[in-house]
Amino acid sequence: MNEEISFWILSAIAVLGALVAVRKRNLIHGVFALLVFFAGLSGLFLLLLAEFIAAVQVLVYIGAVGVLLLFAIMLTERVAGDDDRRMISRGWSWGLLAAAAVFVVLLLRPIQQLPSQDAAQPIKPSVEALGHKLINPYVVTLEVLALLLTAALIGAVTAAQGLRMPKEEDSPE
Amino acid sequence: MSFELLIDILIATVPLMLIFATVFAFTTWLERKALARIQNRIGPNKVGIPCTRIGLFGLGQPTADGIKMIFKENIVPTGADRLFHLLAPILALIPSMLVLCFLPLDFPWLNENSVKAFLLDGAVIFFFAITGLNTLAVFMAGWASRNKYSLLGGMRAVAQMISYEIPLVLSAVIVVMMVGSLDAAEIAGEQKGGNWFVFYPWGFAAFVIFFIAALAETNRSPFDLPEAESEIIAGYFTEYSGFKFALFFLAEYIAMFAISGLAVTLFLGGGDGPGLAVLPWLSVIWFLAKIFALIAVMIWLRGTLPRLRVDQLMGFAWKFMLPLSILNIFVAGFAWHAKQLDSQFIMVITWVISLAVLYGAASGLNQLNRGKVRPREYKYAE
Amino acid sequence: MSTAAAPNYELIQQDGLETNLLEVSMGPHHPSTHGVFRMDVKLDGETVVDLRPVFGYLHRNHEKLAENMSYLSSMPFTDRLDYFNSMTNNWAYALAAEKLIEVEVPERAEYLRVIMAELTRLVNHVTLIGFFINDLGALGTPLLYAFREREKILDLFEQASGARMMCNYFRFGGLRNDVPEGWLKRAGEVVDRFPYFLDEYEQLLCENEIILSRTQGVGNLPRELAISAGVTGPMLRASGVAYDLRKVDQYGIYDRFKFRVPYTEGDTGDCYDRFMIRVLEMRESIGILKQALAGISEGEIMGNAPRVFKPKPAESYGRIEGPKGELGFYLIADGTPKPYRYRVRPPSLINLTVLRDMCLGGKIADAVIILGSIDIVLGEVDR
Amino acid sequence: MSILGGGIFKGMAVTLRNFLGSYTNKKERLPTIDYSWRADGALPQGIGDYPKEKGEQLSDTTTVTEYSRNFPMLLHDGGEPMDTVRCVACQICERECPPQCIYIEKDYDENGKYIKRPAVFDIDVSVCMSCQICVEVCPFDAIVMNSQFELSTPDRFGGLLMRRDDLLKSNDYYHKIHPEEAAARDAKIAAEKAAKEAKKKAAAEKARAAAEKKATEAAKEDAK
Repeated sequence: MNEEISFWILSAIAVLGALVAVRKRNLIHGVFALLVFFAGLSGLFLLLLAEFIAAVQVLVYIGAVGVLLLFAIMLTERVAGDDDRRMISRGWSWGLLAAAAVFVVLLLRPIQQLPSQDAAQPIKPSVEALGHKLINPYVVTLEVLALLLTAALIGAVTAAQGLRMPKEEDSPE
Repeated sequence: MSFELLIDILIATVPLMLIFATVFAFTTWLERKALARIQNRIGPNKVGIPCTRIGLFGLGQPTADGIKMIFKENIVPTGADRLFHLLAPILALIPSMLVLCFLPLDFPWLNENSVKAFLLDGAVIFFFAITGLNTLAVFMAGWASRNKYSLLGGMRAVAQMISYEIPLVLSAVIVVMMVGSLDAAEIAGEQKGGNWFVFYPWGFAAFVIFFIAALAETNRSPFDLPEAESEIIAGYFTEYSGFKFALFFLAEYIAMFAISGLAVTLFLGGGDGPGLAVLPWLSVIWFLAKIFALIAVMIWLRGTLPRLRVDQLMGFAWKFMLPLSILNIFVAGFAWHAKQLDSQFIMVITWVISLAVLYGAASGLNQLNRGKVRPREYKYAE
Repeated sequence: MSTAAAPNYELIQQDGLETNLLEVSMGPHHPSTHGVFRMDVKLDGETVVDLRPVFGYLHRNHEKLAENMSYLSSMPFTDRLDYFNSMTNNWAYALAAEKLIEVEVPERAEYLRVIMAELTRLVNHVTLIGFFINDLGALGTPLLYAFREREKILDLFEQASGARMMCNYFRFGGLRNDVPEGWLKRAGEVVDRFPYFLDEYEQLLCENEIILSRTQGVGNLPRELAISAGVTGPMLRASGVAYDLRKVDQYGIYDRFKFRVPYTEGDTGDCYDRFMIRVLEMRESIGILKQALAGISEGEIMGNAPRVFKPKPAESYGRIEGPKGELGFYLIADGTPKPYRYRVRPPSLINLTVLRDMCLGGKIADAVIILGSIDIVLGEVDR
Repeated sequence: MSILGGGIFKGMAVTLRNFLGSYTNKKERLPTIDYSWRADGALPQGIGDYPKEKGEQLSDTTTVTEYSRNFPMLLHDGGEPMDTVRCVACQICERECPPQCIYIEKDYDENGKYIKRPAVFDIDVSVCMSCQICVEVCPFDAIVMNSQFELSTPDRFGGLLMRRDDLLKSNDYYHKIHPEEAAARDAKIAAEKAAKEAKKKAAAEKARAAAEKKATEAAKEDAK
C-alpha cells in the first residue's frame, strides 16, 4: 500500500516534470523541470530498492548533467524565452502517433511479461553485489567506458589549452 | 502507510531538525563572538533576556537576528524570476537538511526500526549526491536575481563546487576502500576504540584534502568567492533580504554541520570517544563536539585568511588537490596491501614511505603551483 | 605603453565560442571602492577587458570655496581633503601660505609638526594595509588590528588638537596650541609600542601564501609609466624610484633626522611591493618619531604671524611628502585677504590615473585590490 | 618556505594569540573597550557604555580632553548674562566662519545707538564643523568652544539652531570644562587690560601734559 501511494506520487512528479520541461520556452525553467523529472525517477529507483542506481541518478543526472545543461544554456542567446507563447507544433498529432507506436512496439510486450507482484522475490539491495558484478562480468565494459571518459577529459583539457592567452613577448622578470 | 513507521520516522527526523536548528543559532553566536575576539572586539553582548539589562553574553542575539530577519521586507528585484527567486533558498535548505539523516548519530531514543529508515546501504554516496544539489540552488539564486553580481557569484559557485566535489569524493573513497562499505554506521564502527583513520598517514592526508574541499563546498573562507563581499558584493544573495536571506544563511550553516559530520564519520571516528562503555549515549555528545571542533577551525580560518582569486581557486583544485588525492588513493592501496602481510617491520616501512611520498608530492606540487611567489627583499636609499 | 600590460583579447574571441562581454558598473555604492567611486568594468568572464574610472560624486568645490575666503578660513577645509591625514594636509597648506607671508616657524613647532606628520603617516599606512587586506577578502581582522593601533594615535591627536580626525592643528607660523602636559611621554609610549604591533602584523600578513599569490605580479606598474604619469609617494617607490620629498626638499626640519627611503629593486612594482613599501616606511617613521621625541625642546609654538593677513601679490607652492604622495598647494595672492587662485595637487587623484593600465588583463578581484593598493581617499580625489 | 602553508600557520598563530589575549591582556588587546590605558584618565566613568549609562555621570561639564571642542559658546563674566557678555557683535567670526554658520545682528537702543552686544547671535550647529576658527579670530575672547556633545534632537530645524541665549555660558563654566585654556585666556585678557590701562594712562598723561602745555602757551599768548 505504501509503495503504491509513493509510486503514484513519484510518477506524477516525473510526468509533470517531463511535460513542463517540454512545454516551457524559458530554457532555464525547462532545465529545472527536467531536473524535477530526474528527481522523480530517482525516487522510483529508490522504490525499487535500487539505492545505488538512485544515488547515481541524482549524482550524475541532476548533479552533473543538469549543471552541464545550465552551462550550455548560459552560452546561448535569449535564455529567458517568452513563456506566454506556448509551443504548439503543427505536427503534434504525428508526434503523439509516434509516441504511441514506440510504446506499443517496444514497451508493451516487456511490460506484459513482467512477473506479477506476488511472484516477485524481495531482493536484498547491496552495493557490494553491484561492485562484484561490475568488476567480474562487466569489467571490460567498465574499462572501455573509463577509457572513453578519460579521453573526453584529456580532449577537454586540450581544447581549453588551445584557448589560452598568448604569452607576452617581453614578460617582465 | 503504517502508523508505526510514520511515528518512527518522526522520532528520527524531528529531533534532528530541532537539534540542528538550535545548534545553528548557537553557532552564529559562537562565530560572531569568536571572530570578535580574534579581531579584539567584544562581539554581541547586549541582547539577553528582553526588557532587562541582563546580557547573558549576548546569547539572545541569534533570536533577535531571527526575529529581525522574519520581519524584514522581502524585496524581489524588478524583472527577476519571481518563482525561482522564491524557490532557490528552499532548494538550498532541503539538501542540507536531508543529508543530516545520513550521519550515524546514535540517539538514545531511537529504536531499531527508525534507525533503519535512514541508514541506507550507500549512505556516503547518497551524501555526495544530495549535497551536489546545493550547486543548483546557488545557480538558481544567481540567475533568478537578475543582477550581474549575482550571476557572477552563481557561476563562480557552480564552477567551484563542481571542482572541489572531486577531491572531496576522492578523499572519501579512501575510507570507503579501507572499510569496504558505503554505510556510514559501518565506517564509524570500524574506527571504534581510537582507531581513527585520521591517525594514518593516508588518512591524515585525505582528511586535510577533505577538509579543504569541504571549506570550498560550503563557501567558507578562504574559498568564499561566490559571496566575495569585496568583489561581487554578496554574490548570489546580493538581492536577497529578509526571510529568504535567513534561509540561505541557515542552509549554509546546516551544510557546514553536514559536511563536518561526514568528516567526523569518515576520519574522526564518528561518535567514538572515552566513556562510551559506561554511558553509551555519550556518543552523540562526542559526535557533536567533534563537529564543533571542526567548525571552530573553520571560524578560526575565516578570522585569519583572505580569499583566493578565482583562477587560483580552480588551479588549486585541479593542480594540487586532485593529483594529491589520486596519489593518496594509491598510497592507501599500497598501505592496505602491506597491512595484510602482518609484519611490524613492513608496517613501519609503509608508514615512512607513505609519509615521505605524500609530503614530497604535496610540497612538490606546492612549488610547481606557486612559481616565483616569494617574500621579497627591498633596498633603501639614504 | 598602456596596451603593453593588456594581453590581446581578440585572440580569445577568434577560435573560441563567441561570448558577450559583461559590463558591470562597480560602484558608487560597491563595498570596496573606498568611498563613492565608480569603475565601469567590461568583463570577459571574470577578466577585465576595459575599465573606466568615474569620479566626482564627492566633489564639493574645495578650490573655489577657498578662493572666496581668507587664508586661515580654508585651513579647516584642508582637513576634509584626505580625511585620514588631516595633519599632513594642514602642513602642506601652511607651507604654501608661510612662503607668501614669510614667517619663521619656531623650533618646537617644527618638531611637533614632524611628530604629527609621522604619526599621521603611521595612521594612514596602517589603515591602508588593513583596508587592502580587507579588499583581498580577509574578514576585517587586519583592519581591526589596524584600527586598534590607530585608535591610540588618534587619541594623541585628540589630546593635542581637540579632534580625532579633523584636527585643524597647524597655523601659519606654527601650531594652534601647545601639546598638553605629558603628551610627549604618552606619544613616546605609543611609538615604543608600535614596532611590536608591526612585528605581529608582518607575521600575520607578509608570508601568508594566499596574500603572496594574490598580490605578486598583480597590478604591475612599470617605472617609466609611473614617472610619466606623475605618480608619487609609496606607489612610485614601489616602482623602483627612490624619490621622497622629505629627502628632496627637506622641508621643515627633516634634514635633522636620519632615515632611509625603502624602494623596490626592479623597475616594476606590483601590489605586493606597494604593500611592503608601506610596511617598511612605517618602520622608518618610527625611527624619525623617536629622534624627534628625543630632540624636542621647550619653547614657543607660534611664530609672529597675524591671524588674518593680506599678503603681497605673489605665487607660492608648498609641497610635502604626504602619506599618499606629493601633496601640494599652489597659491596666488593678489593683495586681498583671499587667495586669487588656490590649487591642490592631490596625490590620490594623480596616482589613480594609472588604474586602468594596471587593471587590464587582470581578474575582477585584481581590479579591487589594485584600487586598494593605490591608496585613494575620495575626499581628495574629488575635492 | 620550510613547511607547506607555513605563512598561513603563522597567521593563525597570530590570530590565536589575539583571541586569547583579548581575555587576558585587555589593555593591549582591547584598547577601545578598556579605557584604563589612557594615561590622563580623563574619560569619565560610564562613558564606555555610553547610551545606556549616562544620566548624572554625563553632566554638562563632561569633557573628554583639555582641548576637546564641539560647538562654540559665548562667554559672559557672570551675573546677568547680557550685561556682562564679552561679545560686541563685531561680526569678525561671522565673516571668517568657513562654513558660514554664524549669524549676528547688532543691538541698538531705542535711539538707534549701537550698544556693544549682539541682538541676535545664531549658530546653526548642523552646519558648524567645530573648526575653532571663530575662537581664534575673536579679538575679545568672547567665543570659545564648548565640549557638550549631547545635542541630538528630533527637531531638524529649530533643535539644531542655537540661539544667543543657548550659547551664553559663564566664564566659570568655561573654567570647569577647559581649566588650562581658560586660565591662559584670563591671563591674556588681564595682561591686555593692564596694557591697555597703562596705555590709556600714558595717553591721558600725555594729553594732560599737552593740555597743560597748551594752557601755558595760551597763557603766554594771553600775556603777550
